[in-house]
Amino acid sequence: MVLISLLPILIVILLVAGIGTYAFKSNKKRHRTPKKMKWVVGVYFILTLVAAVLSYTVFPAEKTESKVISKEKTSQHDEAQSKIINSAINGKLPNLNGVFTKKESWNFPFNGKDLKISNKDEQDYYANVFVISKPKDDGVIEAAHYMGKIIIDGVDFTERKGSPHINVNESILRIKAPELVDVNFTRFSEGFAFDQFTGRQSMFSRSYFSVHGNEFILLKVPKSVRVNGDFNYVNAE
Amino acid sequence: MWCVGGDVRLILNSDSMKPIYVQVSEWLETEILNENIKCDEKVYSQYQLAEMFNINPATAAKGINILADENVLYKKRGLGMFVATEAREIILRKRKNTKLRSMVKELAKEAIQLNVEEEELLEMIRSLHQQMKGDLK
Amino acid sequence: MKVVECKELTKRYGKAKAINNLSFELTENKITGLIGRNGAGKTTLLKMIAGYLHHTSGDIQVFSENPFNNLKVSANSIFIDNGMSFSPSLTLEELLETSGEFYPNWDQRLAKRLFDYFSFNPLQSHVNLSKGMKSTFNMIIGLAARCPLTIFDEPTSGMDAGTRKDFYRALLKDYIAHPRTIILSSHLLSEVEDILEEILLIKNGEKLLHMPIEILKEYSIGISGKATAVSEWTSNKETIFTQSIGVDGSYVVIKNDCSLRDLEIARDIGLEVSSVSAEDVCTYLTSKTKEGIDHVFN
Amino acid sequence: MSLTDVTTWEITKKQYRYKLKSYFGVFSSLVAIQLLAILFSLNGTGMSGGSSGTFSYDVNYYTGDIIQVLVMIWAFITAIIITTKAYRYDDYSFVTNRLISHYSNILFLFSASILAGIMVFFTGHLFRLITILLKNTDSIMVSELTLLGTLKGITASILYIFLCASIGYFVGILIQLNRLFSFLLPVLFVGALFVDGMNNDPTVFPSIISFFGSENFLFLFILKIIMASALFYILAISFSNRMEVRP
Repeated sequence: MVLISLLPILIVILLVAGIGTYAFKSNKKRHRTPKKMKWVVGVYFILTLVAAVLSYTVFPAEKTESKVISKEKTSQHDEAQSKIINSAINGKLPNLNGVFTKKESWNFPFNGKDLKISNKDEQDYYANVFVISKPKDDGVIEAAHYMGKIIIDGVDFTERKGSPHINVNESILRIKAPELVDVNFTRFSEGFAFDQFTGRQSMFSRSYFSVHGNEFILLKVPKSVRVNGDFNYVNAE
Repeated sequence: MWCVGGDVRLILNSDSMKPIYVQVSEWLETEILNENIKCDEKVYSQYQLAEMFNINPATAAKGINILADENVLYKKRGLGMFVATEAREIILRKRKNTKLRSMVKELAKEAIQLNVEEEELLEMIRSLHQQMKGDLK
Repeated sequence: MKVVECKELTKRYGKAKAINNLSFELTENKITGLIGRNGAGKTTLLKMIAGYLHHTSGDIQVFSENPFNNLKVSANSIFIDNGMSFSPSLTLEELLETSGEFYPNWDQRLAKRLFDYFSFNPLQSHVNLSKGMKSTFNMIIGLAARCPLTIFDEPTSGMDAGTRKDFYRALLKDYIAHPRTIILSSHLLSEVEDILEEILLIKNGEKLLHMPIEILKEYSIGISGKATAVSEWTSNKETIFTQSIGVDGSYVVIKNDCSLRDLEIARDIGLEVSSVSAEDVCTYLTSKTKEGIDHVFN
Repeated sequence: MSLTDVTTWEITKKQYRYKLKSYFGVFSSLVAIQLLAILFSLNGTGMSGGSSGTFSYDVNYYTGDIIQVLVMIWAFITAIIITTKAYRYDDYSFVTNRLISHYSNILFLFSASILAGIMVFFTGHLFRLITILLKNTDSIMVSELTLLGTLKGITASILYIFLCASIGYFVGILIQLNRLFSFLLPVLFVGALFVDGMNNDPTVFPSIISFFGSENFLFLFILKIIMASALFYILAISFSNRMEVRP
């Protein structure tokens, strides 16, 4: 095992040693004018300079300057989200404290007595539904979509993901999956020496971490409405 | 007789058995005899001679010193070496006593080896001497 | 003032002694020729003087300091040989400029004029030069640096005859204008003897002689004639070299410590007395046996 | 005869300036290494994906890690190379001594590290540009650094490179002292890796790496690097003080 894992390293070392020795030492022997050597190095240096300027200006990539979320922060988010969800499942909706943010809300006039929640979806979309019984009958179902942070490898994608579609038709509240979001991105880093002092992952603890973001739908229903389907009753604290 | 200037270096034959400083001093003597350097005139410095003959200045100095020891040259402090008034006489005397004498000795020796009689030798010398005297004039 | 002073200097490589118990002094502003055969230890000695190598025992002082790893010695001396290493990243012109930065007495004008005289291409790299051109370039640096101690180790190797002559002439002229201590090593004495003041002859790392070159020329005399007569006459003298000529002739080189009377006796018994060139003296002194290469064929 | 008096620092500066020019070849190999690193990096260092309900994501990761690591190896090799005969004797053609030679080498390696570190940053951008042109993704995430973050990152990058250079310099001097080390050191290194990883729980190497890598305070990090590289240089200097020139 050790041998196999060392082999590529050794091969690279040998390769570099070979090239380094050849490219440098051959200058001693081969007939080459000193001027040419200076040209090669000079041209390369200018090329990289131009490349640096271009990569800063002409290709304005999605820059995530100082938005990179550390691993610690990410797992804090993860824990906070799970804690709230778990608590809610047990019947208590704690203070959201910014862990979840309301992405969208709806108001549906409703005069029926029974409400069926249908969150069956062909796209395999599932969101927790929490229901709070309002103290009075005001004939309005208030629905809200809350989302926790989606962090993939330190980048916040919460904004990318949309809310589900919710509508109330007769006595059925349907939850339809939001549009599919497919994020395909390329990530650059200057290298471990640059990561070491900028609060990014250091070279040895680099792991691809992410929080996929929990979400839930909070329904506030009039006092007399009976709800059935897949949901939890909660009391807000 | 000597081709001064131009290619002076050719004059000194380093293959010849005479040490170079002797050759230098002989060259200076000849310069004095030919009156290229006159009485109370400054002679070449050791550095000039070294450059002329492509030799070490110390060797050139030795050549000068031989002449100084023989009173052909005298030293003026801080100015260099000058030709003495009686330089020509000294040189002529020396050449007669040493150079000519040793040449004659060689001549006699060769004559004996070749079985040339005294009269015959003298005759040869006489005729050649007169012929060359005429040529030189 | 003594520039180089060695006392019982020894340099050992394993068991072999490259330099063995060598003692000598070089005084200021002289051109000294370090002469010896291949492998005599010339380069080892020069590198010790330049501070490149350390000695095994004895003592070596350059400018009254131990030269090894010594900044003062390095700043005031220059060691020129054909192993000088120059970066290929610099052009010849840049190398001259760099030398100028390091050596305070550097004469850029002289360097540039020599550079042009030997028609170097300023944009060329040192690695691309031929052996002779390398030697010539190194020589320019050695001359223009005008270091108080200038060491040339076999400076003319690879140079053509014309360039050699030019080099020795340039060396002499610059030396006359700016006297300094110069050590010149060579295995060819005839080429350098005229410009030398002193000669240091070594063999197997040991000093054979160290004397003014003019004295060396009178150091020995050659005697030739009938073998019996020669051997009889030279029996009580220090012979340096013997060679048989023809059937019963022989040529013997002896140390010149005989009186004029002795020599006249030699002449009278039919021996021929000749002087021996410095080059020949050195060859004889440094040869493996007194008979020279003939020994192999006897 | 008037002898010149020179100071160590004065000559060190001159040697340093000379080396900047004469060792220029190292930068051409740096270019080669960086292009190679870009090639290796194009594959990306990882991918992750997932979905929850109506949200799915795919992430491709690209980092400059390979560029950084290869340049560190380059620094290591370069430092070894400048201790070899072909380069070690360049400075002895002019005024120097052992200490000045070391000082100017260290200064050179430091400057080379600075330049290499800056080039790592720029090459990262070249690499990014190439990837953007080659890749078809709907969004490119660049976790852009603040100016301070950039400066800190470049500093750290430079220091890592310099640390590798100092290790290489030390190793190079050992090899120059005795050729045997060129065989012994890799064997020892790989052997140590094996022994350390024998029980599938390596401790020594990860702790050495995390000694530097897990240090999040730049000041302490700088201190650690300086101490470590100073140690290697001091060892190299003291080991080589009796070494001869062109023996």
